[in-house]
Amino acid sequence: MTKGWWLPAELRHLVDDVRPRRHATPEHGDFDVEMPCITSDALAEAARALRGRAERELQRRPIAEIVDRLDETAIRWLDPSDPHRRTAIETIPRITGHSPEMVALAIELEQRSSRGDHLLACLRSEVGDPAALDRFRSSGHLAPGGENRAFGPGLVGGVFSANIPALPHLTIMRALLVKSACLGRSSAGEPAFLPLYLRSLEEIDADLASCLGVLWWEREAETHWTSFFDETDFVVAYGGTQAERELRARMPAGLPLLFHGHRLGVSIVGVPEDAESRDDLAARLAYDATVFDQHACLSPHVVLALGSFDACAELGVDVGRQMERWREELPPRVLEPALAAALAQLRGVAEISEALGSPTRLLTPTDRSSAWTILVEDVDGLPPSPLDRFLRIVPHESINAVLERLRPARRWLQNVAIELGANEDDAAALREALARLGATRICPPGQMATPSMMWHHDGRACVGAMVRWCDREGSAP
Amino acid sequence: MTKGWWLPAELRHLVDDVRPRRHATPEHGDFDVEMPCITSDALAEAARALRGRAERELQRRPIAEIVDRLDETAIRWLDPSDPHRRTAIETIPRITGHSPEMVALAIELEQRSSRGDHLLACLRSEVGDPAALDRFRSSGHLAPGGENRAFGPGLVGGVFSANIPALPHLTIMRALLVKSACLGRSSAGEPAFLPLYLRSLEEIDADLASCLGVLWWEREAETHWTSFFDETDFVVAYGGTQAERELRARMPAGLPLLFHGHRLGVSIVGVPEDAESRDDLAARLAYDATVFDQHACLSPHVVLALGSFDACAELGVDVGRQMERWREELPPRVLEPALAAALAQLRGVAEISEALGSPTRLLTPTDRSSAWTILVEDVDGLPPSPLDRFLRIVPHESINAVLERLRPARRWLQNVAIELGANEDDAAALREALARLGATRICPPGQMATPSMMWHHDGRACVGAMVRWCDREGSAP
Amino acid sequence: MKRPKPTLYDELKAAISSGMAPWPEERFDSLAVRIARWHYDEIPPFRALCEARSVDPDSMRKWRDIPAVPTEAFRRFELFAGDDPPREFRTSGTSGSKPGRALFSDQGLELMAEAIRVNARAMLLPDERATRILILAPPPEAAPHMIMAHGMEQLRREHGLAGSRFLIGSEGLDSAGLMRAFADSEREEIPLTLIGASFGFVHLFEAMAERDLSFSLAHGSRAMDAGGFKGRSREADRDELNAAFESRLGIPAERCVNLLGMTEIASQMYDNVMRDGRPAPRFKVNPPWTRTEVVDPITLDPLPPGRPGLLLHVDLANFERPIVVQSDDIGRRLENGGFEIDGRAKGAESRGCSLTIDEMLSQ
Amino acid sequence: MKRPKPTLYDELKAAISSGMAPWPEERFDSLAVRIARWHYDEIPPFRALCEARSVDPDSMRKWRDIPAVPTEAFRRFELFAGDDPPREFRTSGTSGSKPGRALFSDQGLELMAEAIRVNARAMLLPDERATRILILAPPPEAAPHMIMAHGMEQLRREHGLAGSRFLIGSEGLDSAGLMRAFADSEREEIPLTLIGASFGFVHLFEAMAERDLSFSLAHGSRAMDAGGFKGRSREADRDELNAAFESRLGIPAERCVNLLGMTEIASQMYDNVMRDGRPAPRFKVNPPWTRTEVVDPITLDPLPPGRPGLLLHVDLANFERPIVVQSDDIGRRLENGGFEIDGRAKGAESRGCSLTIDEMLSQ
Repeated sequence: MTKGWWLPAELRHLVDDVRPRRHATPEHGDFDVEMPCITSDALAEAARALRGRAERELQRRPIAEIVDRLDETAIRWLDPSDPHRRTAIETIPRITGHSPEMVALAIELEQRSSRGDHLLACLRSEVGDPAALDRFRSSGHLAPGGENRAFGPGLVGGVFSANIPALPHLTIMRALLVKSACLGRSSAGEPAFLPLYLRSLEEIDADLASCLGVLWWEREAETHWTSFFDETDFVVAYGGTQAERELRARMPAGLPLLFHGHRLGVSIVGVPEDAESRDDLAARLAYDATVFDQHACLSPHVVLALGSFDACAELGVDVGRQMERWREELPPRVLEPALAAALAQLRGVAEISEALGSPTRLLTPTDRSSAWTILVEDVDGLPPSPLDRFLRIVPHESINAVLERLRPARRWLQNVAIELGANEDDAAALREALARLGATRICPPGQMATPSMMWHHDGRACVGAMVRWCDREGSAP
Repeated sequence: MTKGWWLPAELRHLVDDVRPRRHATPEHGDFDVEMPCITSDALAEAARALRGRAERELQRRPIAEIVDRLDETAIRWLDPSDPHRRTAIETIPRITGHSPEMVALAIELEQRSSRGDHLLACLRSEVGDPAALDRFRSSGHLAPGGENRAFGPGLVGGVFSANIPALPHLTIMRALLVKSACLGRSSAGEPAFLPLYLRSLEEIDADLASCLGVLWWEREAETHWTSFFDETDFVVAYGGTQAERELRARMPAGLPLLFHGHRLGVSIVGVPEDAESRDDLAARLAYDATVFDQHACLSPHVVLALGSFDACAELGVDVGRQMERWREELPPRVLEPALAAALAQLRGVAEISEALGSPTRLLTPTDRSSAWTILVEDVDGLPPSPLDRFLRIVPHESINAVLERLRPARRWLQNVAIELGANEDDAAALREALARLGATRICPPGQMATPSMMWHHDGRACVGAMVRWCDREGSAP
Repeated sequence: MKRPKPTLYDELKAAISSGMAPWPEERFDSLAVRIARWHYDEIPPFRALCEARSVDPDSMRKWRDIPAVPTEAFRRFELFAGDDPPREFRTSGTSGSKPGRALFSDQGLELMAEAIRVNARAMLLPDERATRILILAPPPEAAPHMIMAHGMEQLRREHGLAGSRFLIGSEGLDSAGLMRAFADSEREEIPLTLIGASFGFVHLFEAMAERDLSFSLAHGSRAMDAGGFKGRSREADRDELNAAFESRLGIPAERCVNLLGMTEIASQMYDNVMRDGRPAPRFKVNPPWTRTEVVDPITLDPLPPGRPGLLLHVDLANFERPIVVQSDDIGRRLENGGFEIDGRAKGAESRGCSLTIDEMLSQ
Repeated sequence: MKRPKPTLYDELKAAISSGMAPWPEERFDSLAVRIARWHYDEIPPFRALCEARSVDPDSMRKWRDIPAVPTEAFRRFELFAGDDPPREFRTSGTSGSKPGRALFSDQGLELMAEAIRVNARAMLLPDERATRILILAPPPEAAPHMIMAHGMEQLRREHGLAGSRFLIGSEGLDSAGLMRAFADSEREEIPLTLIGASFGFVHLFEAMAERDLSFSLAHGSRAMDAGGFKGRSREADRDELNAAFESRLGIPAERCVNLLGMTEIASQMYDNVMRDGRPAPRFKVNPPWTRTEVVDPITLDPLPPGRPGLLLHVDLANFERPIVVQSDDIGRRLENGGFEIDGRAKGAESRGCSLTIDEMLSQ
């Protein structure tokens, strides 16, 4: 049975027992994942053991060596014949409903940005001199003679959501980049990837892997959360507003938390007049809304287009055609009934609007399948997409109108893809305005799903935020 | 009457009324400070107005210009004839009991590290390229073509404690360094300095000052706290454990907080054998325990000495002599009865111990005044000092014994002054061990009170932590 | 002129009044099609939907030919074929979004009242025993747009003994009054009918558990809870709620009925247990002027028993509003012909870190 | 041999038993000096302190010649001149630090009992009215090291009507029992004496305010609260507490006495109000075998009335332990000869961001 947990060999006895947890996807039916049964005391013991391992094992290792091992792991995951990769691609679709092709692409994209040079660039960006994690290093910022030393928090607690397939290893990597142990609580919704990743890391470097673990306990298991928070030094968590509320209510005051909540991506484009440019743009817009089935915090919910309704409708037709192409190359998730029902509501209303002559154009596959939906619509506000390849295209008269629409959503704004065409001055002004508004990443259409390790996730220095500094100042008299 | 609050002229009408608040020091008797009466709605309005000012006023200013203005302000405060400085030196002693000489020294030390070059060095250390606060700047860390843009949080809420005289402007400066407004709640214990600082800034640059304010409300005024937290984007607070608990209980989930809690400084020294070296060391140990009357988070509580009890006692006599010298140059705070009572308890017990023949040596001024106390003692654990120039000297056989004593206090460890004498290898190993343990600053004795702006206060990048990033990634296809 | 041929309304009303016996399929289809044709003329968004689906009035022969209107359309369009001035009920709606609106003329209200009357007598009051009706909801004066309060008030007025009343005021639930009423029922042997929102009962039993309170209500007491547990309170198991009715109030499971009602339709579907006098099997029962189908959400094709799908309701008592309504509730058809509603779908958990509508609106 | 000349103990006990009339200064000094000389021989840390201050037994002539022992010394040293095996009481202490210890022989306990008896009769029970004594504290069995519980038990045993009892059990305060007792007092006209920690009463009145409860206790009821509000609960004004006694229980301010007691001394100082039968002025009264001085914390010189200073207590009933004890409480001498205790000093707030002892120990 696929394992939904992993601990280093010497700690596995802490898991008393295992039990299957059943996942049902419309496509594949039932599928069981082995979940751990662990007492809250054993959880605390595991946490302490991992922190202890990190103190002994990670502190003495040069950071460059840790980066090398993570690089080797990424290289393995990029090899289509790698057995763990193959298992992930077989397994995750049976849990999440994503297609194997999509899972394979997710692994590909995520591991490409997990290579050693990216990790080092991230450290240089957020920590400065990576070697300050190894020893006191002379600092260019302090007065002459000054030295810096950087430390991670000790044990990073990860709380994962059933997010993008094959992403949660990012938190593990970030913890290792500051020489910290990491104990994660996997999401019941996708517990399979991390154990596979940790197994591959174990094969490459068992000592490194011995500082890591991933477990699971019920959301209501209060004593488990207490053990978890009592023993962790820094928490990195993913989830929605409700999950954040619950987490904060449980956490002791002062335990630092980096919470990656839900976010909004949008595309802002000028509608090209010539068909070829329009088709090229449409391909990239469609790709952005296809990758990860639109589940990433970077994925676009809506295309805010500069152009008339008719121009947008033309663009919509092109995007629809491209969606159909991606549907074949990267088959979509088959929706659970509740999500399909929500989609049917939106489609039904759009159908009525369109028939009433409102500026609305609903585009769906010819077989009316739920595979994708394009809704060209002169709508009020900024309704988020129900996801799973549902993309609105909304016409605008001016960049100001675009910004006014985005303003109320500023606190959720994450990734903005921009392609205005020729006018680079407009684009520069728009980038500045979006950055002020709250966007954390700006890229061209087609690249929304491929942020680098150096991108400031949610606008934060996620690795830098975990660092504690010790500075040596002053000189002997 | 000395003012305990300040708002830009156009917002002063928001304060309905003022009333005197009485301070009593044993030295000077009663002294009234004018405190503001403001409704919670008006407080919220002030906060919004300050944020709005910052959006209009600070965003358009080059960061270099903001730094220049802060530099000019520091230069004024360093001028002994500056009227605001003179008012501060007259006033603050009547509120806090610190001597005028000590307040003057505090201003001198704090403003020296508030000069423009220090501020820029801090930005370079924690933000990288300061100009990223002005516009998108090409990044050396992102893939080629990548650009970074940095923003502050908008409105920083400052919650000050009655801490070191003349320090709270640090939070104001940090907010301005990320082009953010700052609204502070002053401490009832020392509300005088910030209004004076803001007046001097107003004289230099009224537009800059118009983004700043300092007010006060009762600790129990729940609706005021609600308004304050609802309107601020980032909170920087100072205080003790109880204050932190109260603050966190009041803050909405997700509002970021940088809390500077109570911390422990220590000195670790080898006792020099020759009298001259010993006296030189003693002078610096005494100075560290004298500056700010030992109230800084960096101040030493205890000298952990490598040497016999007798050697420590000799050192103690020397330190006592130096304390007496500093007592004249920088007269001590006159203690309130409750603090004097606590001191009398500690002295009384030490007197009994010493008379019983325990390894204890109590050194006080010959007039038994509370001006300073040296207690050479082979004590268990690491009892913190009651402050106000009370310094323990504790003998140790080895560096390991020193580290073992510090271990239980690791989470409070802040500043460590080290002077072991000749053995630089030992010193390097000790620095590394202390850094791992949790120390955030290491310096030679005599320099504990003079951290730079580049020092990571509490081990954190206090300016960097306030920054939100927007990254431009990817290139047009 | 908007008024239909009087015969259609009268015929429908008479049919509903005739009781709970199954109707011949032809009668149902004939009435449905005649109402839909009228709607085609009077409700432009419905006509637009028909046109989009290439359905014209003449091609409608059976109710299955009538396009289903999504509940979401009640938020976006005015869907009303009746007389002015209408009475308006509203869905509670998510904060930030427009509420759905259901408009009623006096005639429409009368028809709904008849449907409520016939249905309640069969499903909630089959023993025709008079009870004191206590309603854990605000009274209609306080919640004029809440269709549930309107229906409950009818039950109270028509079937309640003296002392029947609403227990939610401007200060929230009158707990003290409720506890006194429980004690009175226990002592005076007056049976109670408790009516309220499901999550309201969950809160009530939590509060009673904290104070370790329980009562043994008079024999003949019963409970009807409406709505689910989703969103407003922690998800609670139906069994758990029924167990609490039994342990805290002495009402056995076969006297606890759950009701499916929606602002967008005029009729409700009760659990069978009170009618059948036994606690299991438990399923929802359609009164004869309604149908509920479990369909594929996208194709709207009926699904075999056991397969989860979208609930599509046909309600002829919805007379002045679209009678075929496509909900976003998920349920299953049972082998015995009844249906049941699923708990909230698990889907939401796996939506990734992209913002969802609920997330954004709940801010 | 540790036992003093029997005459000293007997003489002291007889003097205490003689009542509350002021003693000639000579008698006080003579007894004090004789006890201190005995302590010089039997309590090494006390002798060490004398030596450090260059005081020898012969040079002690008045109590002012006797060095004051800081309360902190009760944590660090064994300070006991009596017989073994001693009974041990402890200060509550800050977590992490050693508690202070006060040791008593049987003889010492007897002396303390006599002091309590004489003092309480004069200051708490001047009307000699029998009351039901309700004690908001754990009973001595549950808190064998708590000197307060020991003294309260004596009051209960010697002065309480049937039904007098301790109300804090392993589950915390028996609120229900307490409310019943209040109701009984109101109904049956049995006066109560309420005894407890000051912050305990604050909590009690907060809880009663939440439930809007109040009683009118039988005439003759009274309250004694001990300790302050510092640390354990929010600082509350004495006036506020007295107002609550009046409004929640009908006990007027002149029947509410605060008690200053410390583990390190055997006697207590009561407020004058019950004795004097009027609510103001309010001050602490020393029984004649004790003195309390307000002194400069560093020089220990007496301060003029009104100036805040350290409280230094002389307690001859402390017989087997140091009789001159230097506290860290701050108070003021009043013009009328009594003294009062300040609230917690404001000093702590201005201690900068350096770690303080309390901060570190409270973690």
